[in-house]
Amino acid sequence: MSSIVVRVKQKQIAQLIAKGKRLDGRGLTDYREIKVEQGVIERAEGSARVLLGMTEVMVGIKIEIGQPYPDTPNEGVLTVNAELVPLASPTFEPGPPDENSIELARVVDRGIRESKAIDLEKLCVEPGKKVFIVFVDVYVLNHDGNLIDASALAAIAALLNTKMFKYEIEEGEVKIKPGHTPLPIRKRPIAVTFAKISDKLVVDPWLEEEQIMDARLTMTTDDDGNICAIQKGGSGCFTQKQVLEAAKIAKEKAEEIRKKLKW
Amino acid sequence: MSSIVVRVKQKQIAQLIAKGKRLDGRGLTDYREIKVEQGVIERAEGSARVLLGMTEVMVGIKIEIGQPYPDTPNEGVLTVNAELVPLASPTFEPGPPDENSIELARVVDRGIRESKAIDLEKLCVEPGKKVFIVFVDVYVLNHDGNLIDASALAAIAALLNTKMFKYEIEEGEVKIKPGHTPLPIRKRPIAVTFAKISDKLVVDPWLEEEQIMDARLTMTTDDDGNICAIQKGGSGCFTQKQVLEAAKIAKEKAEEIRKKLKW
Amino acid sequence: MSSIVVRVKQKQIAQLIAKGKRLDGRGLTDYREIKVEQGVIERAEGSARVLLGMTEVMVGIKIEIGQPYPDTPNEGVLTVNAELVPLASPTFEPGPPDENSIELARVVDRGIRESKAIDLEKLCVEPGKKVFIVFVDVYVLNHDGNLIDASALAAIAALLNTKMFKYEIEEGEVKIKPGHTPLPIRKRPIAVTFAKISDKLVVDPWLEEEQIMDARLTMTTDDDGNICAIQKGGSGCFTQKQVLEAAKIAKEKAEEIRKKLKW
Amino acid sequence: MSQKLEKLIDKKGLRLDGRKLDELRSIKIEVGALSNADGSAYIQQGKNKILAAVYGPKELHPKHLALPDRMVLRCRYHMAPFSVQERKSPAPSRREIELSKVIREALEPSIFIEYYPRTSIDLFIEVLQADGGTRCASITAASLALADAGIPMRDLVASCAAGKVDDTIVLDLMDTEDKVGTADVPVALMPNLNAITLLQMDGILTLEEFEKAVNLALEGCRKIYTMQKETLKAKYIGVKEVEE
Amino acid sequence: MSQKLEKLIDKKGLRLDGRKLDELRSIKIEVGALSNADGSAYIQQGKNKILAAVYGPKELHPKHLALPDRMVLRCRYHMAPFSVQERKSPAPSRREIELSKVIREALEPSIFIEYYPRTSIDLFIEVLQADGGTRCASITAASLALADAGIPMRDLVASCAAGKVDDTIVLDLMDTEDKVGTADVPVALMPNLNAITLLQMDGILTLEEFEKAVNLALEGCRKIYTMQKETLKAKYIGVKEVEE
Amino acid sequence: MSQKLEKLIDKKGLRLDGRKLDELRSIKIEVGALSNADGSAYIQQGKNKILAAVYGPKELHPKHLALPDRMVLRCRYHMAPFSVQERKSPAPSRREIELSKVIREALEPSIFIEYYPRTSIDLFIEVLQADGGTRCASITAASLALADAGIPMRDLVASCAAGKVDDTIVLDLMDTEDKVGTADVPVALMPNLNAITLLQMDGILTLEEFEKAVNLALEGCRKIYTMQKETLKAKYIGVKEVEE
Repeated sequence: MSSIVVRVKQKQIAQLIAKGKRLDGRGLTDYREIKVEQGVIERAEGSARVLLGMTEVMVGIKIEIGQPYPDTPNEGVLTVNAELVPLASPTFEPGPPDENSIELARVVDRGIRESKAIDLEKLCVEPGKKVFIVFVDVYVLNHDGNLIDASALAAIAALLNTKMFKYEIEEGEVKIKPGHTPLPIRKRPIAVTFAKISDKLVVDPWLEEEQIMDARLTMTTDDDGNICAIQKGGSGCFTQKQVLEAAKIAKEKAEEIRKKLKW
Repeated sequence: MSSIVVRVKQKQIAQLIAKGKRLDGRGLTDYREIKVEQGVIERAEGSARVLLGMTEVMVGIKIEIGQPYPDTPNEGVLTVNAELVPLASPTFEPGPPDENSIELARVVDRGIRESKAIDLEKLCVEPGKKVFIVFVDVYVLNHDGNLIDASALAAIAALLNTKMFKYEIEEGEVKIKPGHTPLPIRKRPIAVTFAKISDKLVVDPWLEEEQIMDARLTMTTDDDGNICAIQKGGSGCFTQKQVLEAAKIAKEKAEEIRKKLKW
Repeated sequence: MSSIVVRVKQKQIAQLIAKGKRLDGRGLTDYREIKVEQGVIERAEGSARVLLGMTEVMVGIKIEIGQPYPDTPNEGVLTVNAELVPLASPTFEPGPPDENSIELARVVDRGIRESKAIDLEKLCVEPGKKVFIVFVDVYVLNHDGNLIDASALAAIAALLNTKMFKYEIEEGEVKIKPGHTPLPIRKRPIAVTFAKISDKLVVDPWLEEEQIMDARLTMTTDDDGNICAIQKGGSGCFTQKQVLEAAKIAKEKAEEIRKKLKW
Repeated sequence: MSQKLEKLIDKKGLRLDGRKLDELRSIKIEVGALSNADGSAYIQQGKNKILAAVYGPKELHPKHLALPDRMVLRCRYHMAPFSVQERKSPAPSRREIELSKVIREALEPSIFIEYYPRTSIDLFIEVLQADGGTRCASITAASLALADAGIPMRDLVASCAAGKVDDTIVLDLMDTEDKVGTADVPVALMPNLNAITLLQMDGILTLEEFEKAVNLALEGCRKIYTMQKETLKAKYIGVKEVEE
Repeated sequence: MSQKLEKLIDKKGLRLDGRKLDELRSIKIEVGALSNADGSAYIQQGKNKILAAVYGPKELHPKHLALPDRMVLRCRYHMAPFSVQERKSPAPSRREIELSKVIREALEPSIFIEYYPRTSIDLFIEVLQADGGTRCASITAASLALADAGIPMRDLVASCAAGKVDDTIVLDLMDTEDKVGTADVPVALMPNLNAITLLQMDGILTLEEFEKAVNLALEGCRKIYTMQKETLKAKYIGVKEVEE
Repeated sequence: MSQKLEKLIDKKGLRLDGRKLDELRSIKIEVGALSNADGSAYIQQGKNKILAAVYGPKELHPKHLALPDRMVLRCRYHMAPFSVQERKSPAPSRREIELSKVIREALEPSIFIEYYPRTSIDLFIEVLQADGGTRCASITAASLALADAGIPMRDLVASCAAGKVDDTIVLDLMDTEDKVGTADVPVALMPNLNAITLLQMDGILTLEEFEKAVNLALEGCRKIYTMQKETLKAKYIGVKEVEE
């Protein structure tokens, strides 16, 4: 599209939102259609694919034996990585993770970690020496806005789908045994992201909304309705009132979305 | 040379080849003069220098103690690396290996590995824990075309020249003893590379032939005349007939070249 | 400043030096005011801040347990790193160390290492397995010339200020005990740097002198007046006479500067 | 090509997954799966799951890399960390860099690169699950993605491997056959032009076995070609749901 | 937020360092400490020791990154290897890259970026010693460094965190409280405009606790704002030792 | 400079390899060994085997690095992985980066860099086998490669080290002497101009010992200078086999 057409459309999006409407017909706090498919990659210990409108994210879980962190010798290790793979958007470049993919991974990580979604103590094999490492790899396949919510949802969906191998310790070595047990999951953190446009908060912004938003606010809540992670992004600002309002909406929306997960 | 002179020369090269002739007087399946010098770097466990016309490649072998791969606990490790060092050509840049040097290393590696040239099981020191690692470092010193054949030849020549240190195991530690044994070599894989120019196959292309070739085909054969590695390169294509013809010529040429190696 | 003003000033600096004078009133072998502050970072095992006129360098020392080098199994490890952090100068770029910061770190390292300033044998915990690693991190905070002398001085000042934790070996593991002991320091190497301008040697060049110098010469001497490290830099040259003269001045200057260190 | 041998072909001449010696794995192809890319395709071949996307032709940055008389094709073959048994680091491995090169060189002969001077096409391939023969399946999908992007092409490129398993030449090796077998010969073909655009081999084959393997692989390519054409037809002629 | 709990608040309601629940740590701010930078500031907040420097506005290289209608703000938050208990590698960590982004986005709303099209400002932050709450102290210092560089601004940005320790909401967590506590809410504010420019949270809070924490953090920001203004006044009006 | 002492000089005053205290190792120099480079040289000094090649003068990319009034000399000193006892990673080490800088600065004074504004010369040095004193041998060879490339020069640069071994000052330390000895003073000289272009030292020397070492090293440089000139004469005057 020519840049004039783009600007006219952007103005239209902003004016509609000022009136409480959205170009695609959604209400300000409506999500696009959400599809969650768990168990899409047989070779991974767990996996899920989430469609949020045309935004598509795949998450695969791999589990390995490794060393615990020195300050948590009795706990397994959680590692979240996000790849904005270049086939997902003309704006994604091949290469090492940039600040956007690092922020995405860290926001997803924070939701899982702070809600204590995984019972990491159950992932200890030998205290101080051997624990399970859970690799959560977020793979963005098509970018049409709101990558955080899609990625966080795909991550917890994949974790709920994850099977750990059974093992026994033989002479200090871990021997893998037949059979699997599910990964011990306690909570299902859900991220809900707001864009501020025309001084209003809209939920689940699509790409063209993100391009004109002043700022972004993500609130992650757990099954008990507690907040476990927040991230403000973008070069704008929020009022105190907007922040508190967002927290309430996030809690409600998360409850709805949580129903889409098979446990 | 000015680019017009270059183009005239390139046209001449192509026209001659169409008639079954080459600018430097060789027949289509003739190699340039081949010189092999084994044992040129005293400090390396093995080494060789190969001249293919003006193309010059040095290979040095270093042997270290290290860990085996988990899936081959009883075998030593072969590692091939190629450096297109910038003094060899105005087109080589300093920096980490690019796709050309990686392809070169992997084609050389494949010939040695697939022909089972090295008896890797004899390089096991302590199963699953300690094995010999054989580093094959290909060092291109002057680039005048056909780096693959020169590098593969220098690599096997250096391996044939390699001496391993003797050792004994004392309390789980490897102690080096005086004396050396030769590296256990079973096969001598030889790579033969074809360029397709004017729809003909020419053997051992020099630099100016490479610049006008449609595509490249390398066939590596072992002492028994079996094929152990193939690599097609370049943006052109081959017919089924050309591929089968190349295999036959490669086997014959390899037998001739193999005679240049001291074992 | 415009480039004409700069050039006029540079000419003036050079002409004054030709007459044995300097723009800031110093004599050719005078240092700017030197301030040494030891113990500025409580969280580090040792630290110091040095001001050389407006040049400001901070050095922090961290001590960790790690492996010795295979060829010195009974000695602790000294590691010097220098960061030209971009807030110190408009000419410093973020990114991995460039040749200037590597040279700076290696010249500081050489003075400490070659003078045997640290008794590395006292840093051995378990021969061949566990030793103390001393990290010397040079952090340039404001660049107004002569980074080498400021950095070398801050490094030895920080080492003199360093406290090691006490430990005992329990079942092969290092257990940290309460209390500290000073790092075993035997010598206080001091670097003295000369710039050659108008064929004269000037000591402690400031930034604008460095910009017009032909070459740079650093001589590091120890408490006994022995030379322990030399580094020539820059694209000019020295006569034999200048080199020997510099050595003598460096020894005298180092004695004066050494008095500023608390031991 | 390096593990201890086990029986991969039973007495009836059937393979571990029940296939005959010259039988392809089940293949599912979709074109146009990704909304942002200019062209895209998804392939399942056995348990391989691979996405290919094309962006371009577009102006090339940095400009000094542009060529005055032709387009530049760039290709990145990449495996998802969860696509294989042991987690793969997302940084490109040497294997991925080599495969990016040979895949690019297998596709380039099919494109009229002289039609778009000074431009570039970026081809991105993501292996979401790997099951042996990913390079061939990637080429098959990538060629469709190029067609989906409307790039003018001489022919589609279809790709398939043959190999040696239990002393027998078989078609389209899956993961276990690839690892336990003794030779693998990936081939790519422009069937209408009878032009081989990819040929690699590792393992050990006599000249006769090699000839047999190449011929079998070429047959496989021709079967895959038929599927490629049907997929395109289904999208562009049958369904007519195109136009944005 | 993950270590075993110990008692961080005593019976009198005082914290480990003797502070009341809503009390800031002692803060010392200096402006213009570095001679080469166009603007600079140094902050001590508890044992945090942080330098911020501004270079620019200046022409942006490479030029294709320049924007026709606004300035580009770039920000690097970096920790000295000796600033923390275990030596930190000087290469930027993922945490440092994220914080560089959120700090930049906390300061950008305060700058009239449209005044200097096609230029850039580089903001460099070096944490010399870390004691909890470094991102907030960095924003406080960086905003002063921007003012010191003469960059036209809507308002200063003041930043402070609140959090939950021993089931109590407290202001301005120091290192131990940050590690042992159960929630941390860093906030940045342009006090004159009542605009929140940074908001993050990790830990677990009910909606009510969250509201309380935000309000307490905003109060902290307003106190820090007063100190920022006094520091600038002392340099530019009181002392009058300016002009080079 | 850090290993336990053993006897390196025997009662007759001869060294491990039979040399006298002020004797150079045997040196073999070849000029023009590489066909692609604009100039090249190969040196064997003891067991050192080193190649140097020069490309240029040529246009400098990227252009903003070009200087309006002079040429830019770039230098890469690099060791082959097999050149030393323990395999060296091919990535440049900190030592190689420092030596690239000091070698460049040892050669730059010899070149009329103002003759070729806006251009660059690339100097590549590859150590194929290392035996102590590689930086000096590299400078000796590189200066010849520059001459071979026809670069206008004030003088050749000859380089040699002296050092302290068994309490004695000796010339041109080989590997073992370098490692076991207690000081090493590499020097480079433009003999016709009496200009020292490289001076480094590590170890421990009194001022008197230092003076002695510098003088001995300078003598060594002058001897090497004679060999350099003979090599050039042999190629360009004696043999006359030039012209392509």
